[in-house]
Amino acid sequence: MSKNGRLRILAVAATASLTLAGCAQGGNEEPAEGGAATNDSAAAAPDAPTDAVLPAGDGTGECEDGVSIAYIGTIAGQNAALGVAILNGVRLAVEEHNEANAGCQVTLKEFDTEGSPDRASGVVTQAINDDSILGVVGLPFSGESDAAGQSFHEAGLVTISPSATDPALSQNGWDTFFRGLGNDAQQGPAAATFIGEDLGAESVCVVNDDSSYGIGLAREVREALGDAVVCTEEVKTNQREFSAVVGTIEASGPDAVFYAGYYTEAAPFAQQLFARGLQTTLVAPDGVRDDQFVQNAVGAAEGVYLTCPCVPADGFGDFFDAFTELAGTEPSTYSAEGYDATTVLLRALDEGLSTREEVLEYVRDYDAPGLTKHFKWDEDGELTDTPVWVYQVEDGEIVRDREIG
Amino acid sequence: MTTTSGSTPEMRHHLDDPGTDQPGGLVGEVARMSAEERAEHEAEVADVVAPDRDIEVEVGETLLEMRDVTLSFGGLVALDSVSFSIRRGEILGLIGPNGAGKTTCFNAMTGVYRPSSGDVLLEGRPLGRLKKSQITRRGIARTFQNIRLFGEMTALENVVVGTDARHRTGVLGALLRLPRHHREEREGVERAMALLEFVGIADRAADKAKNLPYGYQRRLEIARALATEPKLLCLDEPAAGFNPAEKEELMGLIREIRDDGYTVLLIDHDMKLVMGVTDRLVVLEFGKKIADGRPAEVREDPSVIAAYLGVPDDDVA
Amino acid sequence: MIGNLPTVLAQGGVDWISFDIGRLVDQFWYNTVNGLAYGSIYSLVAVGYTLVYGVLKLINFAHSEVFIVGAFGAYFTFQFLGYESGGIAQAPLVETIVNLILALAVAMICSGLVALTLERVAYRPLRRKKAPRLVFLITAVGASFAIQQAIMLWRNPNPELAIQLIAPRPLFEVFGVSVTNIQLTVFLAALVLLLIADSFINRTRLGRGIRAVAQDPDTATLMGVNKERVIMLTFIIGGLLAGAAALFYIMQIPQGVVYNGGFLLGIKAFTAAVLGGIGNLRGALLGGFLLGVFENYGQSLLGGQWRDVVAFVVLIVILMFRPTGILGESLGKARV
Amino acid sequence: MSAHHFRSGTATKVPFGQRIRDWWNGLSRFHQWAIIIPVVVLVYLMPFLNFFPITTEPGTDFELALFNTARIVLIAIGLNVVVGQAGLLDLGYVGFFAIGAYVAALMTSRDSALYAEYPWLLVVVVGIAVTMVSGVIIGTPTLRLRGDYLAIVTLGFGEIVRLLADNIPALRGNVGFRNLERPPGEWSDGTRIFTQGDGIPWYWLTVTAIIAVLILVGNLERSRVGRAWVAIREDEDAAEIMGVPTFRFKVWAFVIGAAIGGLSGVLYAGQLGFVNNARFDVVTSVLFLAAVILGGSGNKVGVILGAIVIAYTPERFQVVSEYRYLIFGLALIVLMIFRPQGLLGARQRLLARGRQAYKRLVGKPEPVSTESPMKDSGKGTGA
Repeated sequence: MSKNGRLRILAVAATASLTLAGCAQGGNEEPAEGGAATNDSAAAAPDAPTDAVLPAGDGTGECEDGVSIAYIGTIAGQNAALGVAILNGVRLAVEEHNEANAGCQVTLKEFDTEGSPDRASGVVTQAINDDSILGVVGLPFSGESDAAGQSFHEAGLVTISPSATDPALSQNGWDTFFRGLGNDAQQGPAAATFIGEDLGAESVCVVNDDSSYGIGLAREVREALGDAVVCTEEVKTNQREFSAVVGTIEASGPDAVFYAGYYTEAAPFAQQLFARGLQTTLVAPDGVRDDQFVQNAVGAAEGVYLTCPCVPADGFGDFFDAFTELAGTEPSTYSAEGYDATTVLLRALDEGLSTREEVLEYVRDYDAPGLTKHFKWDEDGELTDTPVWVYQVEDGEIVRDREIG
Repeated sequence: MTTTSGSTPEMRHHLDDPGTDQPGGLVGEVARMSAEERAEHEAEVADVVAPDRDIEVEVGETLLEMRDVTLSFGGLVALDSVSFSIRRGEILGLIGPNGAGKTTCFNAMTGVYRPSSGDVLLEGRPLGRLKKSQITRRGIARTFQNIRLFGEMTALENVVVGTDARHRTGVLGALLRLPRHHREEREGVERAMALLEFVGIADRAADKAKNLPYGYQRRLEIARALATEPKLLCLDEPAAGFNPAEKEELMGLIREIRDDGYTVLLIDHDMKLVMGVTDRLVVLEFGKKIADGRPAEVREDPSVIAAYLGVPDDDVA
Repeated sequence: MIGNLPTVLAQGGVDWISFDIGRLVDQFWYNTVNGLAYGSIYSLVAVGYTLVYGVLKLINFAHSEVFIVGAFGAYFTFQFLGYESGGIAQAPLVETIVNLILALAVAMICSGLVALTLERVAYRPLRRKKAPRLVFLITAVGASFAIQQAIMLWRNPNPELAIQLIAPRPLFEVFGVSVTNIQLTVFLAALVLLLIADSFINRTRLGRGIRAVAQDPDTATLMGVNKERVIMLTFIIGGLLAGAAALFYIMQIPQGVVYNGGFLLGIKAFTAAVLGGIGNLRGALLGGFLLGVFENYGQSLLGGQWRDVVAFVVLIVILMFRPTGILGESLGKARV
Repeated sequence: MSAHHFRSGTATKVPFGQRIRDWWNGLSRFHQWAIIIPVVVLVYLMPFLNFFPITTEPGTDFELALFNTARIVLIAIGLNVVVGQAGLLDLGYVGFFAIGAYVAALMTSRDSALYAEYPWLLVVVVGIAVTMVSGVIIGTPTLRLRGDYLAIVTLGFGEIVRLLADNIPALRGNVGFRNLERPPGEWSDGTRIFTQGDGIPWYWLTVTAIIAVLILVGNLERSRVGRAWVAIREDEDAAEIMGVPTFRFKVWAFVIGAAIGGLSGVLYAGQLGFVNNARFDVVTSVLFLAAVILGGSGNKVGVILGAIVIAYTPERFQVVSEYRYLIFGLALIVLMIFRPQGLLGARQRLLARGRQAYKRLVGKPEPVSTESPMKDSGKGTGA
């Protein structure tokens, strides 16, 4: 293996510490002893709240014909795996809803932004010009959300993002923006605390890509880490050769590296980082938390920690099974968040609401638990209940480690 | 008095027929004119072609001077301290065996090559480091050994490009169609049309240059060069590929050009043509000048005979 | 208002570009080692540009796609041999080497075939028609585009999942910089291939034909050199080397198997060819290594984000001030 | 005007395009206007012809599709000056488009440090001016090169423009500028005329810009400037020797092309309301080039048609949209092999005064020469 001593110890310890059943059901394992670097234990996955509002509702939804909601986000473009994981959650929600509510058949319209901000503007215009769309799940990435937010605001079309984490998004005065998860002002400091306290790292290199998301998250992490930051580097979207960045990191010899970006670049970065035998621990955020990262980093992903304001879905029995059946894969990053966000919009339609204004109003006053957390937004569109988890790659699987914020 | 006057009056159509290289062909209305009208028309044409023709030209005053011009490429000396001068109003022939440096000499005059040492002076002023286009505007125009027309442009436009060398409309003037643009366009087109008629190819003015027969293309090059209103017209083997009859006509044309007040420098392999039309000859061999004088004198010069020994008069295909 | 402009520029001046000479010095050997390993790929690809340019005076813009098809060829060979993405294969050394050679052969054949097809389909008809050179370039751009898009539609816009046969491992240190097994393999293999190509061109009859056509096509034809065959040969040699480069590339960067993965690399290889003197095989070799190294020095000096800018600036500066490159143009004069 | 005017006595078949042209040339000025004006009116009314065979809905919003098509047409006209007229193969044209877009972003987005409430027209003027200056900056060093080398160097410059946008923090890289200001004006009910969602005003604005540009570029083409460009395209050395200051006119071609690209960039940025570094890559440059080559480099009508094919087809036929780059790539190859002059070849007519002079002398109207294959402007290699 290409791993250095320290990582291997981490990995071995963590492997030993967890009873690994590929897709642990029920999720009430015994908290086991942690490894060399930390003494924490892998936390149990939460169960679905018993009072969680589900897409099916009570089956009495009534609405006009032809109403629709939209998923707008990457489907086939950059970092498509992240988008598809969400989209499948959305599809599942709409399917379950339409099955249960004969009186309200909602159409799901899917728009591909290819994950790029410049593409998003045009696509969003298309969606806005489609009058049948009363609510939007999306956009998944911070950059595209940033680019398109004003248009939604002007059109009065409500959006619930299942994954965009840039804190600045809610500070633009867009009254149509709602975030279905914690932002990087929570993830960043949580990750920093994890790196500093749980991993005990005293020196950290922070690397970010050139997206809004990467830049914003790296800033949060750097601020929270303070003096522990020994080097900062920037990489580019689609970059594949990282020898200079790796050289700088090697020269600084940090205990840990935090990579703020998406998995497309993170995979070759991780591979090249460890290729020369560098001894450090890599921590990456939600944008990297995908099986594609693990596969593409060819072995270098092993032992990498992944922070994410997403809740492990393995405890949500029914959802887990239904999703696996529909998508052919297990729920991944933000699948459950996408499902929850869709639920909120479907509830609004079930009420018979038929204008964008009414749906917007409904979402603003929404106050009910979902699978992942309780959904009630403040005036900025931020949730109050925002869990952050850390996961780790073990034996090629992304496994929940503990809740960190 | 255009060369067209002698040719058949039949209508020429726009059939590409490279076989008929016969120059001339008076067309349309001109053909139907009475003798009087025709003379008047031709006088008009001549006026436009050579506006200065009535000015008394002092033949003998030096127009262009090559002063110790040396040109070498790497180690190869193409011109070795060549000096001669061209006098206003004459037809000077530049001859020499293949590789003697005739075209190089041309290129040195027109700024294609810069002399390694020595000067080229036009009206007493050295050309120095002027750009090719600036030299043209100072008054030297040329044709090319291997015809280089703007193939996709019509014959007329080719000539108008030449007249543009004297125009001063800038991009802004053209963009906004300022009065100068209109005036220059009108003058340019009229002059170009007159020049085409002068060289005898006006009937093909609207054809693309590349579609013209070979003989027409040669004439078009001359018209284009004349359009720049040169003081000195340099013709680089203008008769290459011509049959004797065509050469005869060309000689007539060259004389006419001279009579209209232009000074002509002529390169050709064809001794008969050169001897027949030039007032004076300069002979080059291996980059050196070996003779300079009237054709009759040069013909007798032993070094010239030696240089040309075994070289037939018309060795050019 | 515009009043902000000076502030913005001044702030920008401090901010967006800075020269970190300390880092350049610190990482000098690190960059040299990495630059040589990566530059050997540039060298191999550059040969294709150089040979075709030497013989046809044509920039084969689609050569980058010749390269990327080779990468896909190697990748699917890995798959065919039963390697899976994600992990690092644990096959015995001998088996791994045999498989790598197999992949090398497939990659070279794939690239060679694409290069040959390109010549036949896109360039030969134009040559027959004696088309102007600009037309060749537009065709080349079109071909490059079409191949890229065909691959994208066939696969998808995202990179193939990485497969790695050999795990990178530091072998030894030079000047305090560790050299990995992959870097050493790639560097040596590329060097060997380039030497073979060089001696082929200089020593064999066919190679002399290439040189003769490059120097003076008309005379060469008169002397009995079959020009069409020489042209075919140059495309094949260029293609084969690009295929080899493709395998070496995905050994270093397994995530690089993606439809547009050749574009930037192709431009850089072309820059390398121009840098060394286009039309000159040894120039391509030298240019590739130099560009690989310069690029790394540049990014150490200015920061990682300037890497590609460095390459483009090198290209422009060379074309403008010394268009014949370091070793001068012309394949014919390449014999030293 | 009957057939005997152009091919006397021969039975050669007259191509359809040729017949159209001859018919057109035979019309009087008055009749030509009588046709042009209704066509222009029809073009302006396009947004209301939103029905079956023409419409792009439900796939794409029809008005926006029209705007995008018009935008590409404008770009193609600009690039045609450089490639078609002057014969300079520019693979970095997207750089000028990008500069125009960035000027608009820097001046009208609140994300920019230079933001202020500029009149929108000023943004257009500044955008054009800045791209023209950058045209000079990029053109002066590069235009000494010819042919292939010029193409590669312009490609390099185009990429550098994009990478600078990436690397200079003030240009915000991938993050980009949001909420660009739009042209002023309100409908009678108080809503803004120019919004992101409504393509009609944008389309009208662009069509107006196209007409203005066509007139101005046409003026240039029918002047000594246009002649100089064609002469340079045909034989640069001969042009120089005939007294054409070739370098100056090449830079001018570059600058005028740049100005039009910049104008298009400003319009694009305004409609989209967002600018980042993503859409300014070589792929886009090649797409623009495809528009010019496809229609017929050097022929304005052809270039407009080419741009419409490039921009409208993928919006109209969603099936095509996925395959468009592939199709255009293949089309470039096939076209160069079988019809290097493009769908419509460049046509060459005598100048207006030349026609009169010719008619006076020869006694019949001029025949029109057609079919211009791309000419080689790359005989020499280096500088």
